[in-house]
Amino acid sequence: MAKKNPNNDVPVIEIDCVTQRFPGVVALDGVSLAISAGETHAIVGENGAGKSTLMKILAGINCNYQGELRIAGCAVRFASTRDAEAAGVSIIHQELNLVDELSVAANIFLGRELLAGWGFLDDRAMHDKAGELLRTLGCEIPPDTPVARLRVGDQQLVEIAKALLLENRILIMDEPTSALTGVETERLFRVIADLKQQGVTILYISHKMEEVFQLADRITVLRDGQWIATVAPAETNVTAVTHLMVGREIDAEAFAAGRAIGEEVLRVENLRLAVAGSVKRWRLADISFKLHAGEILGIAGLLGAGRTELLEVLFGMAEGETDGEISLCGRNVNFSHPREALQAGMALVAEDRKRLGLFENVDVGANITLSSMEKLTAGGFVSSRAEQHAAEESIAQLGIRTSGPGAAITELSGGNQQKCIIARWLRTQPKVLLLDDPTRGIDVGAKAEIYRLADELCRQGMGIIVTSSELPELLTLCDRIMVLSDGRLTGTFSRDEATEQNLMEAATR
Amino acid sequence: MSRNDSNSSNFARWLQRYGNELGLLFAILVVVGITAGMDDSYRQKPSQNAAEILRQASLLGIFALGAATVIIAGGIDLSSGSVIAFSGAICTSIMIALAPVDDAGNLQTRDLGAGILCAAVVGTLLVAVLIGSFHAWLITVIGLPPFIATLASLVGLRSLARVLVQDVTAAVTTQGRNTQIYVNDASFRSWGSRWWIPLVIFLVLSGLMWILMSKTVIGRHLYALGGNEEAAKLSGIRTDRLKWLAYCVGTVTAAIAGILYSSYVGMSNPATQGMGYELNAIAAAVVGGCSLSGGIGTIPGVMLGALFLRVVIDSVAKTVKTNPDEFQGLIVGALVVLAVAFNELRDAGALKKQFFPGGLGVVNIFILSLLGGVITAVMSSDHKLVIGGSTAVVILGVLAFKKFLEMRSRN
Amino acid sequence: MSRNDSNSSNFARWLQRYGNELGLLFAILVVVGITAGMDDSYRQKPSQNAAEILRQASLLGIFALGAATVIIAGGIDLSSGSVIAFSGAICTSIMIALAPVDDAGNLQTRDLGAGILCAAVVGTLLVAVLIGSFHAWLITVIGLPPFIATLASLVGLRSLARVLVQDVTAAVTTQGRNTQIYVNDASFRSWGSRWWIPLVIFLVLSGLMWILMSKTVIGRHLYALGGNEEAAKLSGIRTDRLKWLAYCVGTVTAAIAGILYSSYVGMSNPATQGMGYELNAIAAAVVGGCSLSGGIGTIPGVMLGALFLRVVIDSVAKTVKTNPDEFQGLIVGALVVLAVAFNELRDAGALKKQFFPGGLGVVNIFILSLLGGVITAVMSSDHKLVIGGSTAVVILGVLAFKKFLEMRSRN
Amino acid sequence: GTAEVPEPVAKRIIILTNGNSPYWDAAATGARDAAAELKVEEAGLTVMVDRNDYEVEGQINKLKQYANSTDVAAVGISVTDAENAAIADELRHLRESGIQVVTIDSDVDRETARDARFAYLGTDNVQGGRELGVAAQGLLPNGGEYATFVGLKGAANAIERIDGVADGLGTSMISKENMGDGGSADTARKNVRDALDRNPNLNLLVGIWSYNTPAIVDIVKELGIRDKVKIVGFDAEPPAIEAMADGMVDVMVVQNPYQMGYQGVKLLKAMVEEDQATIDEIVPGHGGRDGDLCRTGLKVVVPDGTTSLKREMFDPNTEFLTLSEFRAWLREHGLSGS
Ligand SMILES: Nc1ncnc2c1ncn2[C@@H]1O[C@H](COP(=O)(O)OP(=O)(O)OP(=O)(O)O)[C@@H](O)[C@H]1O
Ligand SMILES: Nc1ncnc2c1ncn2[C@@H]1O[C@H](COP(=O)(O)OP(=O)(O)OP(=O)(O)O)[C@@H](O)[C@H]1O
Ligand SMILES: [Mg+2]
Ligand SMILES: [Mg+2]
Repeated sequence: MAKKNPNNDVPVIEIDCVTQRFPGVVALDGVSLAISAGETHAIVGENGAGKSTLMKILAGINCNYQGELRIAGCAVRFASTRDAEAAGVSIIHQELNLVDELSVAANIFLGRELLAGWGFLDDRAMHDKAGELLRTLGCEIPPDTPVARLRVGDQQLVEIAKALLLENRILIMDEPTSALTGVETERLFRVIADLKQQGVTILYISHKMEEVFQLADRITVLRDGQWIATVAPAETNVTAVTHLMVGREIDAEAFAAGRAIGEEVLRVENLRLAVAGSVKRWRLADISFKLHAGEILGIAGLLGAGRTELLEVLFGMAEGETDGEISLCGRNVNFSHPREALQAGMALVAEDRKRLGLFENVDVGANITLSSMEKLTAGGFVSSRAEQHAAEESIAQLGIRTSGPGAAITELSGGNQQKCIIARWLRTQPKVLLLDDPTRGIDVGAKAEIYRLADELCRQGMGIIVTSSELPELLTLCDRIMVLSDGRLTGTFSRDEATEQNLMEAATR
Repeated sequence: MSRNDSNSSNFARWLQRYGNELGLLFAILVVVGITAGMDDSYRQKPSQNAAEILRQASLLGIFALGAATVIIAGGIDLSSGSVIAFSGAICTSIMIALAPVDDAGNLQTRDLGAGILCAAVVGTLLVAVLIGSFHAWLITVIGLPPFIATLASLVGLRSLARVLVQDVTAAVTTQGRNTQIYVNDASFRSWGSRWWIPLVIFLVLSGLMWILMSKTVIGRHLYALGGNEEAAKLSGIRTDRLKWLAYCVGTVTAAIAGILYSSYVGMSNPATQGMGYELNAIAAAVVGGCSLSGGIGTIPGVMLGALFLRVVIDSVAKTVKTNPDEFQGLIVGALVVLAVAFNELRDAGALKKQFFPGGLGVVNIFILSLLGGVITAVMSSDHKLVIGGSTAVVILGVLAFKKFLEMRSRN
Repeated sequence: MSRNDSNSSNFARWLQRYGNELGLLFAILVVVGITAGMDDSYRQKPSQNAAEILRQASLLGIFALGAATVIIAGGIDLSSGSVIAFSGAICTSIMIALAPVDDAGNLQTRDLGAGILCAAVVGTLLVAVLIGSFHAWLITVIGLPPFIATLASLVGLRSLARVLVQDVTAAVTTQGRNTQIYVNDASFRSWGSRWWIPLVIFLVLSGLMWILMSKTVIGRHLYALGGNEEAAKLSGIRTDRLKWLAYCVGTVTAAIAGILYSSYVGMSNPATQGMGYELNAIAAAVVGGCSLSGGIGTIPGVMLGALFLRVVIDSVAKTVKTNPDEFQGLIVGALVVLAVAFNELRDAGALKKQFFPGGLGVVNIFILSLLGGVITAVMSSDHKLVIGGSTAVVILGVLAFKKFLEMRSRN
Repeated sequence: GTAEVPEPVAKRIIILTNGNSPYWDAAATGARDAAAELKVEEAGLTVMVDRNDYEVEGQINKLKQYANSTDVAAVGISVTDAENAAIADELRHLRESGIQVVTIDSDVDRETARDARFAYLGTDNVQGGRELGVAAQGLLPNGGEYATFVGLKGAANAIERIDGVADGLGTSMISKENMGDGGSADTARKNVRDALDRNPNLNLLVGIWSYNTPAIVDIVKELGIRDKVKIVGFDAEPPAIEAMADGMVDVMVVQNPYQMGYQGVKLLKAMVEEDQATIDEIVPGHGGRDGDLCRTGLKVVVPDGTTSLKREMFDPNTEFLTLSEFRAWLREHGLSGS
């Protein structure tokens, strides 16, 4: 591992007046920052604040920027990721960047394969080394498994292992925990502590404030591509930092107060789901619960507990064979296609926004109106006036920040993209709204807005099921919380009973 | 934002949105202009030439529309050339099967009557729907990649058409097995030969497709399907049915083109008819702005793409006075590359772009010079070596200078 | 986990991993077995038939390797048919340009000598490298989709070859412009005609490609590039250079095949040589297990894929006694679909799968019955209608029953 | 090349051939020689050889293209499909718009479309086929089985030649196979191999298109069955000529594409210039029965030395040449094949 930097006075990274422009956006606007050796430095900011862009410059991915970069006092200008790696910078990307077809070991060593000479691969050595590395992360997956067969959390661990392999003295982590829950996160933190011990400089990006305050020596806040402040966690608090991030107060109101629970809208009895090719017969086993109008039901659980599958089964998307009874508003249903679910008054905001939600080839308006097109037709033809009107209405209703329905969806920040997708479903006027990890990778400000939106919808009489990897989120938002563990229902807690403690306990049961 | 500002940005957006169509229109005008300058037949027989180009562009455009629909929906249809041959065979087979027989026992295809013609067309289109449904089934239910499912049709259908034609002629005519079917009915013959009939069919189809793709829910859903299939399914879109529709549009338009081609040549000749046309249709769609990764493309773009290709081919025939057929591929290939490259580079700050980075760049400076030299050499009638050589040297000099500029701007 | 358990799971993993290759091997044996049963030529002249099939499979396999490399790297190469024609033209052009002239002023291509042959081969392969580099440049620097860049080559190169051949013959021979170039040199002629020469070249190339793809860093990176280009780039892999390599492998293998094809027929005839072969190569690669979305495929799979296609074609020629050339496409198309479908369904719990869901399913029950009926009808020599009709009815019955079972299991 | 000074555009005489082969290269040479020798340039004309690929549609498109050009004076065309009414219509249309039309090598259907062209220059394909059949019959008096190999089975000349061969052979030989290769030289070889494999008793192999004969020779050589089969074919590709010299080909029936090209240009030039004397020289009996046909001659070429074939077996209008005589003729016209 890297040696402790003997000269602690020269900052190991100096970012001097860096500006990055993209067509139509200034992603970074004269940002200057100095990071000292061995420090764990958190960078926070809203979606689109420019955090990832700054990190990509440091990692040699973005090369066309203005300004200067100094590593350990020497000016550098990385032309590729290789240059950055050679200078001792490695990065864990925000998005998963793995090759599905290759094995875990091959992915970890991608671009830096161990050779037995003459360009021939030394697969055995890579296999062994990869296994070792994964064990330090507390992960038991065999290194020759194809990555495609791993769950998202394990894939994230592979991504982390890939960055650790280089044993560089600067490590950038861009939202490494967005796909991890409790146990894995804790293991990762232990690894981070180890690295810190060895003097590795860590740049840590996260939207989860507890993590930031737990890990960071200093916190830098970016807003709209500008440097706002660098603070020490001891001298500030979460509210102050969020204020710096969004430029206004985020009130942590207790949402559930005064919601009136209505009649039952959804009842699930003995629901089971078989998975083809799985060792276990049932992926979900004997799940029964009810949902009422005006109620928010949370689902907690570890990665792979089956939360996504449960929502998918309800929405008629299950791959495998299902068994059990689902009744919606007193009517027995068994959806075989999301279309049927939609028509019956159900809506699902899926967890992987980019893969399962966005249509990057069409504009914001079309993204919003897609699922409710039928309502916007006159005589069989789409009325562009009605369409425009509907999109504008949704934009206003949800406070989506965009130049208008004609804007490209890719111009929007993650949180606003998420709101567009929620808007799409709200336009179908569902009775039951399923939100699968709706705040993943979304900044605190946008999160709060989504909470408020859910609360509002709930008050209007909608039944909502929400999953989340963050327990505090469920605790503030939900009337009741169900816990899944390995496809089984291991507990249901009312708002008053639920604590992080007993939820965790049920999740690992 | 001021009113004015939003107006000008609206205009910019409009330009951005229809940039491809405008670029194609401009390119078509340039090609026509150059051709008119180099050869006087456009000036002396404008209507005759226009009619012929429009007829040809319409024939290509009809099944390019189908190819574009499939491409926009995120698939690809390689079968159209064979569907053209197959539908021609089916259409003429139905005609001779129903045709009256004269006293000598010979088939009379001179005057078939509306009933038989109608039956033939309807039968052919029905068969096309079946083929499209089969593609959709292979792709959505069996899970074959569209490339393979339609490739199998490409090789299989032509073969089936060849065998069928022989069996049908053996069964129906007195002369026994034949590899071709002739139909001489005058009104059938007129469909593909009168220039305005394909044109009207093309315009009507284009209009319908334009309404379908941009004014109806189905069109919206097709774009969504091509853009992100999984998300489309999750958004409550019946993606399987949409694919069914798209592949049927692909085969039905090809079948219409097949009927018209058969009518044009007065027969069905499945061994060679429509051979390789699938690539023309795909090229027209892509030149017209469709992206092969799906979700992008417009009907007017495809119309102009087809027109552009035919104008270029006609221009080659007009301006290259020796062996135009041999030069055609070269020029069409070069222009397709230029059209699509222009489209790609339009957005991407073309002027600042590095065209010759690294070793690949150096090699390609030589390739482009060589190519330029060879092409001018083969196109000139005398002193081939001198002309080709000097062209190559000039191009080499210009590109090397560009590379020098690029390298300097790097530092 | 017990020792035993891990052994058996190792075996399962092995089966899973080589399932495609084993399936193909099995399919090849079945086809050979059936052919041997239906026709006695395999039993009476085994070595002769084996030699011919191996020669043909090797010729196809050589450029299928290139097609597969490009496909594994996430691209597609449509140019190989034209590269075959072009390289044949270049190779024979070099030969006649260097060939001695006899007293009467005629070219002597009967005995060219090793020097000229060497120069021709090296020159051709160099040109192929240039073509591949040009593709790579169009794709990586200009940003064209691979489909378009190589499609342009497909139409352009053949045309260029046709013009070049005429200019070269006009310049070199006394007879003036010619559309073909004949080369009679005995050792040149032997390269493609002796069955073992293509075979040895194929095996050596396969060996090299196998080592490259599965044992070296470059191969690993090619798979990564095809699997996830973005991830490969972010891992510091120089994806542009890899594409350069892949497209050059594509064109160089096609050029080797082109030289061998020209040698086999003793001439270059660019107008028709290698026409449509690009699709054969892609089909061989896909049947061999390559995925058109990239990142998946093995060299042994491609070898077996090419062998499978040739065995099937040979079997058609052996077992279909009348007009086998016309049936070939039909049977090849059907078998490609079956092979790829089998591969798709192998993993996906095929038995439980719904084959005829919804309306599309019902329509396709009819299509399959109709298709079965038509195919048996055209393949039988007498009572076509009766045989075809009854087959259709039987298939309809079976499939309807299957549909019934499926519907029952749903409820 | 393009010229800067606008000069009066030379009107084109177009010879539209079919496909790529030495056969058509010889026709092109004939046309060019005629252009040079008859000084067409001085008459404000220029000769262009265009090529079609046996596609009916392609041929119609080309004819339409000529009709829409302003610089086409005359067209000599090898008709892809005699029975096709669309081609005949298009030819009539050309004539109506003042463009001179003759057919070469392959004529339109003389029953229905004689008016579509002024005259026909070439050989009767049925007649050629018959001569080849007669020759084969002479080689194999005891009969047997034969196979024919061709590019496109539907092409007019293919059908006529194959019919002619069957006619010439009479009843003693049975046709076992007729295989098409779509113009691909290596498929042509595969077809020969497959036919021999399926029919071990074949003793006559007939090449219908020019490249089919070399393909037959290659496979027969490889299988070493020359003693069992006779090889005959149409036209004389250079490899076929060499193969005959090597004793691998028994008979070639050779048309005279050079003359078709030469006479075609000569006749068309005369028609454009309304030079009745030359027209009469080429088609003396025009107006009378079959007066619009100009026979360009048929050659039966046999190997030097012993052959069982005799001059008297053939039509008196057919030339009977040994290989060396034939080669001398080729050399005289600067041709490599015919
Ligand atoms: N390659 C690019 N091209 C165009 N715009 C870009 C590009 N990369 C980033 N942007 C834009 O730059 C801005 C900053 O993006 P960046 O990814 O750095 O945000 P972030 O702070 O990491 O947000 P998040 O928390 O959502 O990850 C955004 O407006 C984004 O749309
Ligand atoms: N034991 C298992 N057997 C088979 N497949 C599994 C198993 N565990 C997980 N998977 C698959 O892995 C995929 C990813 O699971 P994922 O981690 O998203 O589960 P989850 O409970 O929805 O978790 P979360 O919603 O927190 O991400 C699922 O689609 C599931 O099919
Ligand atoms: Mg980010
Ligand atoms: Mg999930």
